[in-house]
Amino acid sequence: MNTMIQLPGLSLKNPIMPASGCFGFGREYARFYPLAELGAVIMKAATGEKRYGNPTPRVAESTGGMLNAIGLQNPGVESIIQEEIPFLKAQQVPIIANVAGSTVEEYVEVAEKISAHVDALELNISCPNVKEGGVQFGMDPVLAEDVTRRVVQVSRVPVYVKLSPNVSDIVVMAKAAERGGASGLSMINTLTAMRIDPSSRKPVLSNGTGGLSGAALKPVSIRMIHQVYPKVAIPIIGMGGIETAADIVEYLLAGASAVAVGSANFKNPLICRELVEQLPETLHHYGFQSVEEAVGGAHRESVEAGLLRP
Amino acid sequence: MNTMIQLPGLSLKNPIMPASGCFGFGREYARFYPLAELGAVIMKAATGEKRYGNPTPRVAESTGGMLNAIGLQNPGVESIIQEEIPFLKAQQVPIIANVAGSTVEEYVEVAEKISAHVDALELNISCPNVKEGGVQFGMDPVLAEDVTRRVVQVSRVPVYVKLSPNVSDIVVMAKAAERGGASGLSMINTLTAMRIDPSSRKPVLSNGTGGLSGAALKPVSIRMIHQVYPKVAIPIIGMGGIETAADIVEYLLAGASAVAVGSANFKNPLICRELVEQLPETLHHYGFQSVEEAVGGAHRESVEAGLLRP
Amino acid sequence: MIREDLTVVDHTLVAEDTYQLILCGRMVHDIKQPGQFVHIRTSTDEYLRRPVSISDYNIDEETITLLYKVIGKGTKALTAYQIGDSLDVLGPGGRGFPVKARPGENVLLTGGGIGVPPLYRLAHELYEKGADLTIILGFQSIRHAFLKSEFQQYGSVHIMTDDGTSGNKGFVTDGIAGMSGSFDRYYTCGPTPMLKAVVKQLGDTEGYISMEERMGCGIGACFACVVPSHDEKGYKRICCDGPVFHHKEVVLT
Amino acid sequence: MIREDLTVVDHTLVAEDTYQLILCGRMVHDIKQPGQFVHIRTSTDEYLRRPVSISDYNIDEETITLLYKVIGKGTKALTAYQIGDSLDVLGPGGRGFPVKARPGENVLLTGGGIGVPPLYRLAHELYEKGADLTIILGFQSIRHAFLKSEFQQYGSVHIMTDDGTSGNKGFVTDGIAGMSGSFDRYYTCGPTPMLKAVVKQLGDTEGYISMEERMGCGIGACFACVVPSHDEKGYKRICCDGPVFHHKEVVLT
Ligand SMILES: Cc1cc2nc3c(=O)[nH]c(=O)nc-3n(C[C@H](O)[C@H](O)[C@H](O)COP(=O)(O)OP(=O)(O)OC[C@H]3O[C@@H](n4cnc5c(N)ncnc54)[C@H](O)[C@@H]3O)c2cc1C
Ligand SMILES: Cc1cc2nc3c(=O)[nH]c(=O)nc-3n(C[C@H](O)[C@H](O)[C@H](O)COP(=O)(O)OP(=O)(O)OC[C@H]3O[C@@H](n4cnc5c(N)ncnc54)[C@H](O)[C@@H]3O)c2cc1C
Ligand SMILES: Cc1cc2nc3c(=O)[nH]c(=O)nc-3n(C[C@H](O)[C@H](O)[C@H](O)COP(=O)(O)O)c2cc1C
Ligand SMILES: Cc1cc2nc3c(=O)[nH]c(=O)nc-3n(C[C@H](O)[C@H](O)[C@H](O)COP(=O)(O)O)c2cc1C
Ligand code: FES
Ligand code: FES
Repeated sequence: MNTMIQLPGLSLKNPIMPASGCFGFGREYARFYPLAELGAVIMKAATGEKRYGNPTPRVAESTGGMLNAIGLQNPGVESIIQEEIPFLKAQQVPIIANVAGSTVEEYVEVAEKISAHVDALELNISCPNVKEGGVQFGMDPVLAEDVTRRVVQVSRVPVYVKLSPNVSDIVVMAKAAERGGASGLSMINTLTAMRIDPSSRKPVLSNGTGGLSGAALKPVSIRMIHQVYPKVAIPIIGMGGIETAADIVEYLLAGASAVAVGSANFKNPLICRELVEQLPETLHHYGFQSVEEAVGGAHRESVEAGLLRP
Repeated sequence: MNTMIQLPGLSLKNPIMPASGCFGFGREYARFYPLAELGAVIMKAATGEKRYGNPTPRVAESTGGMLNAIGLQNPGVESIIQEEIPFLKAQQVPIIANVAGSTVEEYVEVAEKISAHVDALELNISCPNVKEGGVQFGMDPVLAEDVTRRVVQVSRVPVYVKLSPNVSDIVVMAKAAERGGASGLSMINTLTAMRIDPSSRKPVLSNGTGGLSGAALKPVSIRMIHQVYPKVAIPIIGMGGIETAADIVEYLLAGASAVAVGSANFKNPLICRELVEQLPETLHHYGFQSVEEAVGGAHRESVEAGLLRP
Repeated sequence: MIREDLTVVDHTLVAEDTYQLILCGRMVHDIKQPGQFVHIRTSTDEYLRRPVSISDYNIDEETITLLYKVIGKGTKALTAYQIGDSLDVLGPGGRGFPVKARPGENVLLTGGGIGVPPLYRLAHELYEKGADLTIILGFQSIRHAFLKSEFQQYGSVHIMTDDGTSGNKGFVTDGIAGMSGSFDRYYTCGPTPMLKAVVKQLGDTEGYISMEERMGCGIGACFACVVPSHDEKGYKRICCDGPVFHHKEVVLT
Repeated sequence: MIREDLTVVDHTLVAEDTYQLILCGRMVHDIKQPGQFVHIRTSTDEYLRRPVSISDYNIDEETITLLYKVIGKGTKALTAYQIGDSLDVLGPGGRGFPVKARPGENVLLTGGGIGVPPLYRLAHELYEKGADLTIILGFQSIRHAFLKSEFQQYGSVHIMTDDGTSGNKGFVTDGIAGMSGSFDRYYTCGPTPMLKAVVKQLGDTEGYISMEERMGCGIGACFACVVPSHDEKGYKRICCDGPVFHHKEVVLT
């Protein structure tokens, strides 16, 4: 089974990577399995300066998913370049840097610095957990196109724009990123959500709102990727609630060329490795000879959907 | 325990009602318990003419929720007035009519006709499952304000505008409805979503996309109600994934004055009755003397959120 | 129609991936016709119940017999129930087969795969009315076949398998084509493509078909399970107007 | 740190809503210090594991003893595990208490509620090093108290209850205030407000506190569990830099 996939800047031995923010900078998971087994690693967000993030509690559970409001805590781009990237490089795995910021200038600065050390950038214009910057760029197509263009100009590697699901029209945002020069899309970040504790009468997260991730989000993400796929010419990295190899096939069929696994790493720290192992058999089970063959498959089938009873 | 709540046009003995589309016109559930036990009944959507809706399959499951693409099937406003409303009237329960349409004219026509026979209207500008009309009014504040104003003009009873979660800024939509003259808001309808079957390689629903409802949606709905509550002066009917009396308290704390229960009726046809029974004790457990006292509670607590270990 | 916690009194594997589940409770007293179904909550976290036909029942023992095949999550979850466990069931639902037969009438029953179970009680009742039954059952292979010998007490049974490992090789329609003589009436249950083929093949013969569709409420309130119909309303709900329809009532697409 | 399916070898109610759970597996060999914890997947559908301190362990029998209190969904789910069941556990996690004691040193241990368990193994190890232990345990009431007599083998135990139903009425801080003499070192675990009060009360005495916070990964990757610290980095992760900290390392808010 051929699980290789070629994406701008990325030659992946398989389409599976851990999602940004759910895998730190790889050190902790490297104690469980060799990171070289992964298609690539997407690092935790980098900002210009170090950030402490939001007060705790920062995570909560919800039915079929979880909420987080980490708030882009990270040691800052310089420290990531010096302390974290060398470790990841030594693991022999392609690296994608997740770039965040509060202003266009900060995005540009981070992108310029970090792009010299990684294989691709994931431009995070979709973090719902910070007061300024982040998601505002991801909700306005004009801002999104602009920040994408300026980051693409300075980046030495291809840029994947990470879209927010918190929008009325995801296709408009995807096209804005494409016009801005994005080499690919990363879909999707978390959906803004809240839980209130009836005992304390307050939101469970200190930040009030947080981002919903996990299986609950999957049908929203699949819908958005399915909408965007026929409207853009650039590849999509799909994510949201992936837990099984069949989920990955669902993402490929919707139009993703590769996938990222986030919250499921918390359930099972070995999940990415297990999915890498299981994917070939699962693709085979559903009649595919390669990953590539499955990509966008749902757009090509012409038989009517219906109930066929065995 | 005082579970009464007064809303424009509605004097509810308790804040619990079945959500539109999940309870038909009440007949089927009336075989399980007297509808008079409910706060009110929200009827299935009414359109100008009868509609067949979408091809089947129309429902699917997803983690923590379900997808539907019924497509506003209904017998048309005249038939509803003649065949269905008399039955509901005889049950001695306040009636809310859910008004849908493809054009402003259709909304106005349906609202004018049906408002003579019910206690309030729920203006459905948020159905994601029809090709024209429906949700387009719910995604554009100008259209939303306009259709609300015109419906309010002809309606003999208060109008609650049912908002869609598929928007970038729910507050903008809520304010548009308020400006249009809405007496209240109904939040929220389903989130557009999709599932793809890896075996058939096609979307599970014939319509492709469907609306996500159920517990998976709850944190999104709570977030939106929490955002809107301080920004409008009109009451909110909250819904999305309600399954327990504690869920209802969560909705009240976020800012809802009453709630609707949808998909959970499919799990358990007696759910609304059971919630009516359980609510007083649950409110008491969390230290409330009445429903009213809980409404918007999360906006008033000033102690820090945090982890208090017993 | 009631919601009741039924008790599992028996649960056995009867063919590949196919189980017989016997449930006990008061619900049995509400059954009106063969071909009705129950709507089962197979686990607590799912929003949709699973419809399963009543294959047989016993009023005295207050038991209902179901036969189900493991397809996905819900039916898989069902396999975990053990004797003594209780299961949340809504039922009996819908309208079943009208049991019409005069002594000596030739009646055809055809079932495909997991469409076979509801025909079992029907065969019993038609037999008691004196009908001459021809029963054609289609399965994927011998490994998937069940109820074969049980049906034999009520009429002449013909097995068709896709691979010819039991009975004749072919579809139930091939079986029908091989029959001599004509039928006064037929009853059929199976996947929609099979129903279509059978209805076409038997032309104007009075026929009753049992349909299936994904369901929401299972009681007629949500309009998930509709099928286009020839009457003025334009649709039928499989869960309450069906699952059994006269073959001219509905439009098979 | 490994992920392992541990086998339940004992599970008993020891106080109101409080259970002792003994698990068996190879993981025990990786334990380095008292005060480390395990991260438990209490049911299959949850995204977040639950951190529970290791209260005691036995290398020869390969067992780990936990004590947990039922708080919400996860701990409620734990109660369903029976002897012989296997439980998905990640651990041992974090850095525990540094076991520092010279013979004759006066060492204070204070625990509040479900903060008591990790002190148990610590008491054992300090005792073996010859320390003189004063142990103050706070509970809501006598119904919630546990491990009381077990601690007595290692030092002088003082119980404080909120309602005075056992020992003295009051908080652990009232208990500390009532002690004569000073301590060379203290160790404490309990709710943050208690930790704050204890740290304040004991001023410059060398102290180690065990903290808690909602966790995501439990291994240091997600930054869910941070606490502000006085060092240049500005934060510590409770799951891997802690849960035990020197009282001057972190900022208690
Ligand atoms: C009136 C009626 C009677 C039936 N009688 C029987 C019976 O006696 N024995 C038996 O084994 N099966 C019967 N079925 C089919 C049975 O309902 C499905 O096989 C079952 O719902 C599959 O559920 P799942 O979770 O295992 O599969 P999944 O594919 O995981 O189910 C996903 C969703 O699709 C629905 N679904 C999947 N297949 C079908 C189907 N064929 N018909 C309707 N809904 C479906 C499920 O209910 C569920 O909502 C009947 C169906 C209907 C409508
Ligand atoms: C390092 C550490 C050691 C602990 N040791 C023990 C112990 O030995 N015995 C014991 O009974 N409890 C211990 N706890 C607390 C225990 O983790 C919580 O009581 C438990 O997670 C509650 O889960 P729940 O699903 O029952 O409650 P819920 O309130 O339903 O949990 C919701 C979420 O909040 C988290 N959460 C709730 N309370 C706490 C808390 N106090 N600390 C951290 N997360 C929390 C849960 O893990 C879960 O993610 C420890 C916590 C930490 C951080
Ligand atoms: C704890 C946590 C932290 C995250 N941090 C980031 C981040 O720093 N940058 C980013 O682009 N996305 C971040 N995400 C979003 C994930 O990368 C991913 O898009 C989302 O969680 C959906 O995938 P999942 O359902 O598999 O978790 C974070 C998600 C979680 C749960
Ligand atoms: C099968 C189904 C049909 C629905 N039909 C309608 C409808 O006709 N009009 C409407 O405004 N909302 C409709 N809804 C949305 C619900 O009223 C409700 O807003 C939504 O399902 C969220 O609530 P829940 O999570 O409790 O189901 C429908 C939902 C379902 C599941
Ligand atoms: S399943 Fe709801 S109407 Fe048939
Ligand atoms: S829980 Fe993830 S860093 Fe501590």
